Amino acid sequence: MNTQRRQAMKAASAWTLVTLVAAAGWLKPGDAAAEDWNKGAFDTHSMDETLKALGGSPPAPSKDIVFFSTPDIAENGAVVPIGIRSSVPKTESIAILIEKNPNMLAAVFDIPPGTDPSLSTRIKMGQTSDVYALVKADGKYYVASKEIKVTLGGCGG
Amino acid sequence: MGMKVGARCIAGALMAIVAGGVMHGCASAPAEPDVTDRAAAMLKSSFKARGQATMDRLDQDETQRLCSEYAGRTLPASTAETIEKANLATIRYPADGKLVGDWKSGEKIAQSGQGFQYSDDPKKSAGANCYACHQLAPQELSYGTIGPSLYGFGKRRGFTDATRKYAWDKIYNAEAFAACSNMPRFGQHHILTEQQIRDVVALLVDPASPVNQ
Amino acid sequence: MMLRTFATGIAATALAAFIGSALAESTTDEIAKYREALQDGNPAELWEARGEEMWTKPRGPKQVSFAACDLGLGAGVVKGAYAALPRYFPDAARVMDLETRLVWCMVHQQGYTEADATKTTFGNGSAHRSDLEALAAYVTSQSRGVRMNVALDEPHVHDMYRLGEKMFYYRGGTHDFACATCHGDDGKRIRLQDLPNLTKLEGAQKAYTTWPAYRVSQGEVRTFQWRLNDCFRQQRFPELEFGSDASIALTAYLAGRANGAEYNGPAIKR
Amino acid sequence: MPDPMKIRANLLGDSTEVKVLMSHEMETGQRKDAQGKTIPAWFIQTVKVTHADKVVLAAQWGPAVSKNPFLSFKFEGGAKGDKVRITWIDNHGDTRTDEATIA
Repeated sequence: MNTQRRQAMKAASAWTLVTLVAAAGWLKPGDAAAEDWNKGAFDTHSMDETLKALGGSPPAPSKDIVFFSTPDIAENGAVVPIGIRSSVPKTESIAILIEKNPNMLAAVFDIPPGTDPSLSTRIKMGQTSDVYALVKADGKYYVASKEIKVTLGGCGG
Repeated sequence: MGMKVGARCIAGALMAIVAGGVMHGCASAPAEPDVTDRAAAMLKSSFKARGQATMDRLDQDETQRLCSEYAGRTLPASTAETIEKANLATIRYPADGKLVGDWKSGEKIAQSGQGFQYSDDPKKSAGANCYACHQLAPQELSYGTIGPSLYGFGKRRGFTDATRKYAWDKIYNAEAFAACSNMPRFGQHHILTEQQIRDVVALLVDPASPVNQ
Repeated sequence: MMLRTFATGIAATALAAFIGSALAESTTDEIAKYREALQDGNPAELWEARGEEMWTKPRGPKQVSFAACDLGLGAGVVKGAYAALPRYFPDAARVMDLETRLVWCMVHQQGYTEADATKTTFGNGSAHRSDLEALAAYVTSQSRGVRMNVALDEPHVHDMYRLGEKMFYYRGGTHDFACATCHGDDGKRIRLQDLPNLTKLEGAQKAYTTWPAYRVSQGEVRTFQWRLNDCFRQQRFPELEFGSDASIALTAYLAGRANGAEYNGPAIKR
Repeated sequence: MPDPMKIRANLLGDSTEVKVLMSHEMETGQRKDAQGKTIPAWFIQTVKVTHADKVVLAAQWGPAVSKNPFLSFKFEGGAKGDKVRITWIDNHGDTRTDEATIA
């Protein structure tokens, strides 16, 4: 696949989600209680849908966001371990996005001061896909991505 | 090539088991008809028919009986010959003589493990599940190693009538070539249809198949 | 994913040969990493907690707890019990594995009918939970670190072991499969899943001592009864009945082969 | 009532490591049952972790979080004997709160 186009798509898709999410007022500072679940953000179904909401500039790719204990290949898509650590100063939140899932957004974590911007959890993946770690820090957005392959099981699944 | 190796290796490994058993003080004396018969009877009283998996599946044919009996021991050459001969005689060919179908359909059949389990829909056609045990198209990373790699099957053997016939025969009844092989007898047991066998043959022998790239 | 990878590969045949050999090795490395990453938190602990509560509370028509249930080391003793099962129980005049013994206690001590006790042997989501799986998760967790010590010199167990060994090599069905077809050789795998060679000490030990297990593919804790049941399904056999003699004979054979190894379940697996 | 969580909170140097397992189906709403009927979505939507009345982590989850969710993170300032309290709420409005003592 064309690498440039791929990179552009990656950045764009993560970015559109940011605008959508930000527009919905979800990643607002101090929203640590998170009592309300943001339906709009979790309802983004496809690349097209998110692309429609495009505007502004994409989040900056950052080497300060790393995946740890996250395998390149998942033996089963139902449970894919994901670890994300951000060393971007003033990290406020970390979101996990899966490009090819029916809904792109898997989870978002608000990180209050005093909490290590590093966490691990497990997510479902319907198929091989890029996974994004989207970080909001000091009001700005940063992103890192990683492809995770999902394999078929034995004995016909 | 490697296809025969599988069965012989298994026989060797089974030998090792008996040795392991002795260490535990639990090896059964060789060939105990009493234990064999009681085990078979116990099996039959411990299962229940479910869906398409009926109780007659526990009834062994002569090949199954012999291969079970000699598991863990060297299969005598004469017994191996008997098994191979009897199975060779079961192989049938299409009336039109056409052995090679469409490799793209063959790839789908090779990927599918559905069929004949009580959990499967008997109305859907069965797969051959080749990738469970063999490497075929190199693009498929998720392949098993119970059988040898078949990548380059046609290319290595030559795109000849003999190769095509061997592929057909082996898929139809692997016991005809390697007594007590681990490979199911896809033709003899009607696991695959005639057309499906053609398609899997194509996956192996068609020069355009990814297996031969 | 398969077809996608496949189609992409066809389009880029130059890449294909490379993918085949080079990636195969890194694939197994990455799968190992995946398994490693799962070890950090095993949801089987949720089953263990539920099972522990069930073990101590009065249950059934007779409102009796498992305090009277003898798993072989005395009434109510759980610690280390699983590592010595299956064993012969004179009160039942039968060799029993953990699950059949739990059912026996439920029927003979707690007053359940056999049908009620075995109503949900294998759970399916929170609406159809299996008490047996939770109880098994708890009891087995209490043998963690204990070496397997099935009494193979006990005549009844010894007989079941030998019958189980025979069954292990019994070929049948439409596909000619026996247990040994997949589990009789070293270093084999089905698709990407490693197949333990259960005929060798090391393989049998590693496999047996990691059941029950939380299966991430199912989101359930599965017991050894389930493991056997589902292997036979894939062997294209009819259905193995829960707690049947054959299931116990095979368990006796495989547990006996694991003797000497440290029990390490419930584990987490694909 | 939902099953209890399994929470571990351990002091490691200056920070407290929290590991939690939750008992939940996390049904996506995309799967079909044997009869071909869609199984409705059922999943945890919000998670809140507090220590000494201060929120140390707040999360919003979609159905792509795995069944029987696992979460691990660290925060500064805990002491042995302190309580860590975790609450989740799912899309049915069911909720569960459990506590663990920092060890």
